[in-house]
Amino acid sequence: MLDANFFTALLSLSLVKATPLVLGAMSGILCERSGIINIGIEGMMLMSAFAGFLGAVFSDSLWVGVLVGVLTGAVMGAFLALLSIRYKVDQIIGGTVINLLAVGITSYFAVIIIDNQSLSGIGVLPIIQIPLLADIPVIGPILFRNQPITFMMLILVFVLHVALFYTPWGLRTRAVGEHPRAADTVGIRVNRMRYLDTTLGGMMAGLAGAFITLESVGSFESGVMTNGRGFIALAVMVSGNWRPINALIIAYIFGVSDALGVRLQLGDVNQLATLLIVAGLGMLIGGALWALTKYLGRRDENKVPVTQIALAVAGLVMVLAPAIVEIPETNIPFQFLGLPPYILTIIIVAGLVGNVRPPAAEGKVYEKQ
Amino acid sequence: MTTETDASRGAESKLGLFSRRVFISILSIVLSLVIGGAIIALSGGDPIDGYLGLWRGAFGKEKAVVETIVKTTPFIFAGLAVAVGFRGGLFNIGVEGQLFVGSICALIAGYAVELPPGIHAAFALLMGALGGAVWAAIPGYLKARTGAHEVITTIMTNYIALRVINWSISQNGPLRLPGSALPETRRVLDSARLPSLTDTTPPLHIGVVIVIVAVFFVYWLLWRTPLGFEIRTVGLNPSAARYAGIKVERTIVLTMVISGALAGLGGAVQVLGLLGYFTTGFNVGLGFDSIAVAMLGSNHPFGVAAGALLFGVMDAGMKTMQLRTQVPRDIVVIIQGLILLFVAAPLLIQPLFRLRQVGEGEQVSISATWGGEG
Amino acid sequence: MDEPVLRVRGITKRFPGVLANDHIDLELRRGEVLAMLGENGAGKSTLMNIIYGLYTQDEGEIYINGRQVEIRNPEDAIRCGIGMVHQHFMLVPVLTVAENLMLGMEHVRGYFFLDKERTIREIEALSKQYGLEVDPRATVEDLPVGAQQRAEIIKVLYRGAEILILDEPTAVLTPQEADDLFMVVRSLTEQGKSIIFITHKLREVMEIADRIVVLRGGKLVGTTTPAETSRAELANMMVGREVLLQVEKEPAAPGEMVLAVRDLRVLDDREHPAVNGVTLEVRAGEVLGVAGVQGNGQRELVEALTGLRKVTGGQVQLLGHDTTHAAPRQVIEIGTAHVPEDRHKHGLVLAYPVEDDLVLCTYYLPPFTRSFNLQPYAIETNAVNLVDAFDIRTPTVATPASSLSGGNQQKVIVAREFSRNVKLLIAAQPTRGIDVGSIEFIHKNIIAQRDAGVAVLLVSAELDEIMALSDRIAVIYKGEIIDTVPAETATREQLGLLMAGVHEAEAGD
Amino acid sequence: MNRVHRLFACTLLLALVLTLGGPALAQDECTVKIGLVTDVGRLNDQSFNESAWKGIQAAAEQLGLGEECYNYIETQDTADYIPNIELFIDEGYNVIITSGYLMTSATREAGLLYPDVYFIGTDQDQTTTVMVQLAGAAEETAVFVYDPIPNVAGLVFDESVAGFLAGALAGQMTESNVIAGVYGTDIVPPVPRFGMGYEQGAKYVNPDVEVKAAYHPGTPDVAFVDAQWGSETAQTMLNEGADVIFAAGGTTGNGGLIAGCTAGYPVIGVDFDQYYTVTEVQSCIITSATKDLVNGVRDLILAVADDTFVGGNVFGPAGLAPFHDWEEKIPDEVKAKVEEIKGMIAAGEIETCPVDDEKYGAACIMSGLGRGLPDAAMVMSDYCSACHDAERIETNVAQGLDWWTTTLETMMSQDGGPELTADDVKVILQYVHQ
Repeated sequence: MLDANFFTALLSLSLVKATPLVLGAMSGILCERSGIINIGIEGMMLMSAFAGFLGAVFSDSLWVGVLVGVLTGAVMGAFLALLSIRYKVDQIIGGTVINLLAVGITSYFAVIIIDNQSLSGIGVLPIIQIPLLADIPVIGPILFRNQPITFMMLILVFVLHVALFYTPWGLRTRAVGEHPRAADTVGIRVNRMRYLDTTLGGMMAGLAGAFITLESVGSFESGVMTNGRGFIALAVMVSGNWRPINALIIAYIFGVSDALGVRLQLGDVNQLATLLIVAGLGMLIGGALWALTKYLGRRDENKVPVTQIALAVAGLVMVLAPAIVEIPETNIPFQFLGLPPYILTIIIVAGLVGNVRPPAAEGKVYEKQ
Repeated sequence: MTTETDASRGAESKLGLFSRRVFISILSIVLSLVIGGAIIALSGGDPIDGYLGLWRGAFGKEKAVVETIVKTTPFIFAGLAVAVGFRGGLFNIGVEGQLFVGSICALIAGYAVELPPGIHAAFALLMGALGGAVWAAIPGYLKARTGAHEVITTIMTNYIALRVINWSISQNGPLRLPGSALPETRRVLDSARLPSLTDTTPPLHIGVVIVIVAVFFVYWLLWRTPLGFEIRTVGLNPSAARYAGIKVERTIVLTMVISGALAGLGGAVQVLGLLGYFTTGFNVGLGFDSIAVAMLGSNHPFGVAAGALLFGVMDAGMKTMQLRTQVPRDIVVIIQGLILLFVAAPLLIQPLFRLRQVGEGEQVSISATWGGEG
Repeated sequence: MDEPVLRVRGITKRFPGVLANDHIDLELRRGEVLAMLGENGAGKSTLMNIIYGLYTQDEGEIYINGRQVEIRNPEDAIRCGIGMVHQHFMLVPVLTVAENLMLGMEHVRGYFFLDKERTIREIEALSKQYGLEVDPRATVEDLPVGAQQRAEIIKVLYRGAEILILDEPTAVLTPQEADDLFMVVRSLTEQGKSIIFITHKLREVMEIADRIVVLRGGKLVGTTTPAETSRAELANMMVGREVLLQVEKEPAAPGEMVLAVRDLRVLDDREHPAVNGVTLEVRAGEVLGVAGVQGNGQRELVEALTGLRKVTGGQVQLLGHDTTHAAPRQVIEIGTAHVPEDRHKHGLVLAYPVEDDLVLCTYYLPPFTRSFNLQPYAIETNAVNLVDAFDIRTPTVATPASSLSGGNQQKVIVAREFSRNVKLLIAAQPTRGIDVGSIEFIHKNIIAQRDAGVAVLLVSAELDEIMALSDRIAVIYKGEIIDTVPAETATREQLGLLMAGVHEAEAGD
Repeated sequence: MNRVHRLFACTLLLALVLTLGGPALAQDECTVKIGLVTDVGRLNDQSFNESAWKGIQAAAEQLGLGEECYNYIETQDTADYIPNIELFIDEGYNVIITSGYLMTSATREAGLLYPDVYFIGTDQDQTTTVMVQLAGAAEETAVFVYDPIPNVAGLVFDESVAGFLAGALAGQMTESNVIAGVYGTDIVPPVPRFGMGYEQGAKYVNPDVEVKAAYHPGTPDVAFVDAQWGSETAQTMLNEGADVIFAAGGTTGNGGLIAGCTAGYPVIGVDFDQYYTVTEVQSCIITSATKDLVNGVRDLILAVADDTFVGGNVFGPAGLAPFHDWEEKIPDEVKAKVEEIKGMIAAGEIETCPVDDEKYGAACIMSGLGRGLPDAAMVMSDYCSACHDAERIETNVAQGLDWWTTTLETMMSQDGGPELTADDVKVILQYVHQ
C-alpha cells in the first residue's frame, strides 16, 4: 500500500544506500581536484572495511574500528600518491593495482584471521534519533534518524564544499589540480599538496569502508563486500562535476533507484504505479530545484528556464497518473528490478559528461624543470 | 656531424627496448613470488611446500597440464580484448560482461539451429564473437558520441549483462533447461561442440588452437594493417589522428567492437568447448584479472599470451597448493597484484637491481582525462 | 649612484647536452628598464628562472641591494621583492582574478575563511595607482589576453615586488596594446620599480630600454644603450653572423586559382564567433601571408580550411571542389599539405618512431599498404630517404619522435607534407620556437614549393617571416581580413596599424 | 638507498631464509581419507559449506584420524566440480563430501564413474530426470524419478517442518501482526522450503498475520554472501512494521539478523543453532530453524567406517533450537502450542509445504517424502489393469526405466490410451524402478 510510511521507509533506505557512494565520490573529488586520478576507491573501501572490522573486534569498540578504517584509508591514499608522484606509475594502473592488492590481501587474511579463529562481529553502530527534529512527519525519520556515519557523511559534504570553495586550502588544492606551474610560481609545494589531498581522499574512502562493515553489515565477507560501489562512486563524482553537493544529489538518486529495486521485490505493492510515482516525484522536485537555481543564477536575462519547468510538469503528471488511470499489476522479475541504478549511471554519464569539466592537469606528473 | 641512418641500428634499438621490458617482467615475477613466500611463512604456512604444490597442480600430471592450458585460454582471449582496448586508448573493463554475452549467444546458436558439425561450431563461435562485439559497441558508441568515459559505462554494462543472464537461466527464464531444478541452460547440440583432443575432464578442446590463431591475428591486425595503424594512432594522440584524416569516432567504436568480439569469442569457446551449457558461477571474476594480464604483457599479443599462461598456472595450481599446505588460495591474488605493481612501477625495483635509468618510452601510460575529449 | 638593486655574478647552469648559462654577470639599477635581448634558446628564460628560484644555478651568486641572497624557490624570490610576469600566464583559468592574486598569501577572516572582499579592495587600489584596470571578480578564462596580462602584472605588484621581470610580454599583444604596456612600464619605473624586459623584438628594445644586454648561446655578448647602437648591430650580436633578413626569391608568377574562400564563418571552442566572414584567394605559385596577432581567428580559419573544425557559414572552393564541409581526409586527398600550428598536438605522434610519423597521412596508400597489409620495408625506405633529403638529425628511423629536438621534429612534419605532390600548402606558425638553422631551411623549402607551382597560405605571428616570404599579405583582425596589400610595398608601421584594426584611411596622422 | 628500498631489501633477505628451512610433507596411514569439495563460495560461509566441514571434523575426532586424513577444496568455477572431485580421488581419498544442492548431478556422475569411492552430498535429492512425451503436451516434460546409487548418499532434510515451527513461534510472538523473512536465493530448494514452512506455520497459528518475504536477486555464488543486501532488506521490512525477522541464507541471512537485533526486534536463525555462531545477536535470537547437517554428515562417515553405508536419500532431523536467553520471555502457552504442532506434524496431520503454491510449490516435492503424489498401487490399478492383467505387469517390472518410459509414451500416444499426468508417470516409474 502506497502510504507515507512506504515513502519514509523507501527514502530513508535510499539515504543509507547513498552514503558509501557519496563518501567514495568525495574521496575521488579530493584526489582528483589536486590532480591525482583515483580509480582505486573500490580497493581502499574494501581494505578499510576489513581493517575497520578487525580494529572493532580486537578493541571491542566500534568507534576504534571506524578510526582504524579511516587510518587504513589514509595509508592507501598515501600509497597511491607515492606510486603516482615518486614512482611515476600511470595513475589508472596504480588504481587497478590497489584494487587487485586489496582483494587479495583482504581475502587471504580474512581466512587466516577471521575464519581460523572464527571471530564474529560485535554488531553495528547504534541508530541515533535527534529528539525534536526526528518527529517531523516525512522528513524527520529520513534526515534525523540515522546511524552515525550517515550523519557524518551529510556533515562532511557541506564541510568539504565550504573548505574547497571558501578556504585557503581549497583554493590551493584547486590551483594545484588545474595549473600546477602557476601554483608553484607563487610558492605552493605542488607535490606536498597532492600527497596531503590524496591521503585525505583515502580517509574518505576509509570512512566508506568502515560504513560497510561497522554500520551497515556488521561482518566482513571477503571479495564481494563492496561489489562495485567504488566505481559507481566514480560515476557520481564525474557526473557531479567534481562538486560535493552535486555528488550528494546524484548519489541520492542512485540510492532511491537501488532501494526501489529492493522494495518492489516485496511484492505487496503495484510495481508499475510505484515506479511511476517515485520517478515522477524525482522529476518534479529535480525540475523545480533546477529551474530555481537557473532563474536565480541569471536574474538579468529574462529567459524562462523552459526545459526545467517542462521536466517538473512531466513529473507532476506521472505522480498523479496512478490515481487517475488504472495501472495493471505486474510481476517484474526481481533481477530486472535491480537494473535501474546501472542504467541510470550510463544515462547520466552519457548525458552530462558533455558539460562536465575535469581538473585540467589531472593524471599528469608535475616536473619542476 | 654526419649520422649513419642504416636500418639495422633501428631494429636493434627496438629489440633493446623489448628485452628490457621482458627482463623487468621476469624480475617482477620472481620478486613477487619471494614476497608471497614471506607472507606465507609469516602466517604459518610453508612457502616451499606451497610453491611445490602450485607447480604440481599446474604441471604435475598430464591432466594438470591440460587443466592449466584450458584455464589459460579464457585469460588470453580476455587479455587480448583489454590489450586491443588499451592500444586504442580505451580502458575496457566490460570484458567480463562481453564474455558472458558471447557465451549466451553461442549457446543459443548452439541449440536453436541445426547445421552440419564443423559448420555449426563455426557458426556458434561467430555468433558468440558477434554478441560480444555488439555488447561492447554500446560503450564505444557512447564514448565516441558523447565522450562518456568508458571506464564507467563498461562496468555498468557488466552488471546489466550479469543480471539479465542470471534472469534468463532462473526459475522461469527462457534459457532454463525445461524441468531442471538447477540453474542450467539447455545443452548445445553435439554438432556445435568443439571437438576435444583428449578425453580428460576438463577436455582439451580445440579452443586452444583458436586462441593461438587469435594471438597472431591481433598482432597482424595492430601492426600490419591500416586499421591497426589507425587504432594505435587514435590511442596515442587522437588530435593527430584527426589531423591525419582518421575518423576518430569510427575508430573508437571499431576498437571496442574488436575488443568485444575477442571477449565474446572467449565466452563462446568456454561454452562450446568446456561445458556444453551455461550455468551460474561459470567463468566468474575474469574481468579484473584480464586487465592485469594485459598490463603484464604490456598490451602486446605475445606478452598477453605469456601473462595469461602465468595466471593460468596460478589458477590451476592454487587448488593443489591449498590442498597440500592449507595456505589460503588468495595468496595467488596477492602475488598477481604485486607482479602488476612491479611491472607498472619499474622505478620501484630499479635501484634494487641497478637497472639503467628507465626511459620515457617504457612507462605504460593510458591516463586519459575523464570528461569529454581533452 | 647607490648600490644596484640586483647584481648577479658568474651564473652558470647546465642541462643535459646544453650549457644554458655560462658565467653571466649582470646589474640592474633602481628605476631602470634593462632590456635583455637574445634568440630563442639563448638562455634568457633560464637566467630569469634562476633569479626567480624556479631553477637553481650550478655556480654563481645573486645580490639584492648589495646583500647576497639564496633563492631556492619562488617564495624566496618574492620575499626578496622579485616578481616575474611569465610568457605563458601563470594564472589558473577557472579561478577569478582575485582568487589568482591571493593564491599563496591568502587573507583570512575568522580563522579559516578566505577574505575575498579585502583582497578585491586592495587590487582595485593597485590598479588605479599603476593604471592597470582589470575586473577582480571576472574569471580569468573569460578575459581578453591583454587584460590577463594586466592581471599577471598586478599579481606581481600585489606581492610587493620591487624588481619586475617581464618575459616576452608583447608576444601576445597588438602593437597598440604593446604601447599601453610601455606606458605602464614607464609609470612603474617613475614610482621606483626596476624592470628587466626580455624580448627578441629589436624595435621594442630601441623604444623602451634604458640599457640593453644581449645573450647568445648562454653567454653575455654585449651591453649597450639604444643611443649607442642600431637594430642591424643588435641583430648581428644576437645571431652572431649576418642575418639573411631577406630570402632571395624572384617575383611570383601567380597561376590559376587554387583556393577561393567566400564569407567564411567559424566558431571557437567556447561557441563564440572567431572567423566573421573571411574572403580570400590563393593562386598557384603564390604565397599569401596572413598577418595578425594570435587569437584573432587564424587558428580557427586554418582548422576550418583543413576540415578539423565545423564551418557555420560561407563557402570554400579548393581546385573546383566544394570543401566547405569536407572531412580532413577529403581535403588531404584533393592535394593539400598542412604544417599545423601545434606540432605536438596535431603534427606528430610523439611515441611513434620517426618512420611511422613520416607516413601519418599516407599510410593507407600504396606503396605503404598493399592488399590490406602495411609494408614495413616500404615505410622504412621512405623514411631513410626523407631523413637524408630533409637533413633530419635522428640516430635511427626507429627512434621515437619524442627524443628529437624541436627543429628536427618540425623538419619531420615538413618532410612528410612537402614530399607529397600537393597543390595547396597551408603553413601555420611553421618556425615557432626552433633554432635559426632550421628556420632558414624551412623558409627555403616554402619558397621552393611556391616556385614549383604550389599555392601557399602562410599564417604567422612573426611579422618579419610574413614580410620575408609573402607575395601578398592579408591582415586579419578580430576574425576579418581588413586589408590585403602587396608584400613589396608593405611597411611594418602600416601592417602594425592594420593588425590593430586601424584602416589606412582613418589613420590620417 | 633511501628508506623504501632498504625496506624491500630486508623483506627479500627474510623470505630467502624462511623458504630454505621449510619441512618436507609427512605421509602416513589413514583408515578413511575424507575430502570436502565446497560449492562456489567460501568454506566459512556460516552455512552448508561450514556445517559439512564441522561434520567431517566430528567424525575424524571419533575415528581418531590425523589432520592429514581430511582436507577441503573451495570450488571457484562450476566447471571445476568433477576435476576437483577427481583431484581428491587421485590423492587417495575414499570418502568425498560435496556440499550444496548445485552439485547434485556432478556428485552422482562421479559416483557412477568411481563405484568404489563413497560420496555424501548435502541437500542433494537422489533422482534422475526422465524426459517423457505426455499425451497432448507440446514438449517433453521432465519427470524426477527416485534413483539411488549404491555408493552415493544424499543427506536431505524437510526444511519446511523447521520453518513451520519457526513460523508458529513468530506468529504468536508478533505484536504488529507483520513478520518478515529474508532469504538467500530461491534457486536452491531448501531455502524456499524454509520460507513456505515459515509462512504456513505463522498463518496456522495467526490467520491474519502478514508475512513479508524477499529472496536475493543474485546467483547462488553471491546470494549467500551479501550481508549488505540482507541487512538493508531487513531494515526496509522493519520500517514497514515487521517485528520478527526470520533469516535463512548464509551471511546474507546473518546481515538480516544483525539489522533486526540492532533495531531491537526478536530474530530467528537457520541451519544450526546460530545463538553460538552469530554471537552479536545473542540478546535477540529467540530460536533457530535447525537441520542437523553436522551430525548427519558425521553419522554417514561413521557408516562408511563400519561398512553400514547405504546409498539413496537419508533424511536428517529438522526442528527448532533451544530458546536460550528468551526461555522466560516466551510465554508457556506459546511453547505448548509449538510442542503440540510438532506432535501433529510428526503424526502427519499438518501439511507443512503446500505443493500447489504457484511460485515455490515445486520445492516442496521431495522424492523420499512422496508428498503430493498419488498412491502407486491405486494409479496402477486405475490405468494399467484396464487392459492388461496383473501378472503380465509383474513380469515386465524388471525391464527398467527406459523400456517403461517408451512403452508408456507409445500407449499414451495411441488415441484412447490412458490420460496420464506427469505425477502419474512419476509414480509408475518409481514403483517400477524400486
